[in-house]
Amino acid sequence: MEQIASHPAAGQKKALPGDFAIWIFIYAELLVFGIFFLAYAYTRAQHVELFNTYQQHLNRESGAINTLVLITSSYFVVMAVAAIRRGAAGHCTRWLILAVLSGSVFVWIKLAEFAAKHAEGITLSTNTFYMFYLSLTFFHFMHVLMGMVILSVVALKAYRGAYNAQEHTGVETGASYWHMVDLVWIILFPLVYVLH
Amino acid sequence: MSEVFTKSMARNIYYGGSVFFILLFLALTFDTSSEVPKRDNHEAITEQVALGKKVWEENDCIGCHTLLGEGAYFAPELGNVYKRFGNSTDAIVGFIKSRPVEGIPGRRSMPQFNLSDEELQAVAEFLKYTSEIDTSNWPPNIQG
Amino acid sequence: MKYQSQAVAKPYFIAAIGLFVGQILFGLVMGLQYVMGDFLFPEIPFNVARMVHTNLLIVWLLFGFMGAAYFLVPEETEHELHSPLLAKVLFWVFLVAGALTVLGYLLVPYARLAELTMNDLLPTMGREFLEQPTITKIGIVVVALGFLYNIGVTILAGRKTVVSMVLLTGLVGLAVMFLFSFYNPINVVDDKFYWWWVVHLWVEGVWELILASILAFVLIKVTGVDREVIEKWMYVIIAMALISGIIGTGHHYYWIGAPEYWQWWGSIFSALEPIPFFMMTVFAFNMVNRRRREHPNKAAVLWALGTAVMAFLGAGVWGFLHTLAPVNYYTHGSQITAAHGHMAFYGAYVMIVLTIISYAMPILRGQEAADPRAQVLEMWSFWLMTVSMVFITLFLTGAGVLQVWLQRFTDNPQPFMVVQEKIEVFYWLREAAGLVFLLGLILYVAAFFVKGGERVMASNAVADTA
Amino acid sequence: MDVSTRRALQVWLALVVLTLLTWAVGRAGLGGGPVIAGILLSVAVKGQMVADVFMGLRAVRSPWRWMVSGWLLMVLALIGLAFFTGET
Repeated sequence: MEQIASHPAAGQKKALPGDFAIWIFIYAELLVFGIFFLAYAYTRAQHVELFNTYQQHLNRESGAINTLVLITSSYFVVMAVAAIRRGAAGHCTRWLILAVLSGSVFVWIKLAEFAAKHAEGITLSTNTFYMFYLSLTFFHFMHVLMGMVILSVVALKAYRGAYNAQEHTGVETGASYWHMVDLVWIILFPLVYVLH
Repeated sequence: MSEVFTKSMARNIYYGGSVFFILLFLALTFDTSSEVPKRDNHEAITEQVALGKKVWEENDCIGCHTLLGEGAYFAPELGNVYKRFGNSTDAIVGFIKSRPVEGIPGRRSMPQFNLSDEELQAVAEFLKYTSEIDTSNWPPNIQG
Repeated sequence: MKYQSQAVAKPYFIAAIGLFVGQILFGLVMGLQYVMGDFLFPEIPFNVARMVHTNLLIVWLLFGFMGAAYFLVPEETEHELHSPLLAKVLFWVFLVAGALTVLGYLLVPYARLAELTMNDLLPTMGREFLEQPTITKIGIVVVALGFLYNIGVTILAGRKTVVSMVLLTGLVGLAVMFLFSFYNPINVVDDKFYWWWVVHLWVEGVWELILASILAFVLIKVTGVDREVIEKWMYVIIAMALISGIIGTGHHYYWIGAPEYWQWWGSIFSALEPIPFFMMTVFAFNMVNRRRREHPNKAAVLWALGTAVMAFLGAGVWGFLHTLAPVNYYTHGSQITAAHGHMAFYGAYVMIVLTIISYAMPILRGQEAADPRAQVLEMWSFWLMTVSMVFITLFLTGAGVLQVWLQRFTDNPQPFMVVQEKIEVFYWLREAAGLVFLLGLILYVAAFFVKGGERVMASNAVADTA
Repeated sequence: MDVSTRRALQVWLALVVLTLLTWAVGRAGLGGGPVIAGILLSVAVKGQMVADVFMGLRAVRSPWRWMVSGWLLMVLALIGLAFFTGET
């Protein structure tokens, strides 16, 4: 890994950032979300009226703000990886903490959204649209929590000096996972909140 | 060129992934437990139905029949037998009662269980109760 | 044998094989009852034969798992078993309890057995696969606790390898999930919902951990490939198995009164369940191709590869065939389910136990591998059993497709028994394939009696054991 | 600020702008074929930027990179197909 990074021969492509094991997981997760998205799209095609009606009841603003929050936290994570590649463990830690904090903003907004739906008595069994809306967003929500746990552990390890300019696979691993969570939401938001 | 692929990361994914999906499963189970009462026909559960379930279990009916599609595939589905028998518990009682002790030569036959009248009524009521559970329209037709 | 205490595995393996033979004999009885309805009626009605068939399967697989644990844990931990005596005592307890239970099924009517064992105090009987009297269930828990204690203490005292730790989590999970067999509410929906926590979370959850760890152990031994490589792939495979399998439980919740979103969750996640099995197949062949030594036990290698392939076909492919809710709506509770059940159980769990037996038995008998002639016989039995199981599965699938069509899909659905008669030919063929399976099993047993150096005709050994 | 971090900042800005655009479309209540196609296209661009720059897949050898890009394009194409088969 480091050998490759230090000899970027022209045209030679690199290995995946981070540990390969996380990538197996990432590809599997993308597969699950992909199937879930398509299930949404094709079920919608059979119940266009229903989906269009109830989509209007979603809080589009909180969805949009959450997109911005996730994009921003992904940017923080990019900066954290850049920092540790320079060997700046302190900067890396700080960027990661910022990323986790943005993640918690996402969680907070999302919880408010769930609470509002819960107060209206909306559950997975209310109708097909809400089944998909709640399933997709809750499944993604759990991924955000998981990502925050991962980034927190990485931040703690960075703080304790476990990473340096040569060896920082752990940071890249956590970063790759977090970007995946971001990538999925970038599709989820327009699909469920906007497209009709 | 080869990827970094460590055992410790594989282990983390195994443990992390397991915990993640166990939690998700528990969350869905929690939701299910609050939804099931809307579908499970629990209003129909009486002392008699409870006795019926006991009779059902203590004669191992599931060893030949299916109930809501689960069990053995040797004899007909009974989740909807109440409806198949013309919404009649008497028909169910009559059928169970009339099984020949020595069977039917060359053919499958239900054993004669020598149930009391109370037990017969109870098991029929149990099958009436199961036929009114909301199973999302399963089985596809009355034949089960 | 590197550690003396590994020897306690031997009676477990012998008991497993003995009960396996019983299981197959009762399977043949049931197969005949499918086409000759009055066979052995009313002495052994179908439900009794089925109970014996399925319960023997579970019990002998548990014997196999325990034997496997007693064999591989000392070797992995590099530490003698905590208490060989406890292992021997538990063996007899389990065997006697199992035998008494089966005799109970056969000798008294089931309702009388329920009465004798005081089922009223804590009714748990009469549910598919969990037909054992409550007292037997308690016995299983006691045996499991003693076993886990013995294995757990050994592992804690010695080297902690991935193989032994994953095996331990699988076994603990097995015991924990079994506790749900004591929960038997009157409400049928709740009953079924948690019944699957035993059945599904066993076979598509914790048992897969046991399967993976036994397979990894045998592959490490017979291929000589670096332990690190095998262990990390094992982690990835079982991670995928649990990721898909836990929510995959939902594929049993479509039509039993649970909320309808399970149709989506169950379909999506169980559609992924073939992936870990596919990975396992690729992994097993890869490791064998990269082997660093030629292990003399060719039969064990064959069983290991066979497990990976057949588990993928039976659990993966045949599971996927009917796991999506719109398909399952028509196939649920038909002979297609039976087809899947047969090949999945054989491919995943029967074969992994036979794999470890094949690897361990010669060692327990003081050789590195069985005599080549014995191995040839064993490989014959492998092919006979495996190919006949493929045919059993194909015939049951044929029966199932026709059944689904005639009974559920056409415009004029026909009654169950009418349809059963129309698909009788498939049941005859299945029974014939079953006889070939029995032949394979006889050869399998015979292979243990082929002595090295002297010419013992296989047929003599067959006569001795049959 | 070196090249790669400047690039990340540019991508972040682009993502923010495209997201606000999507939100504005939703707020205006716009729908129908061209709007759906436009939004899906913008999602493809956003997703590819995240994969290439944030995840750093641009420099990664081919099968791993196109598995993500391929996933993105396939999912979006099939979503588009589904939206156009059901009347909008």
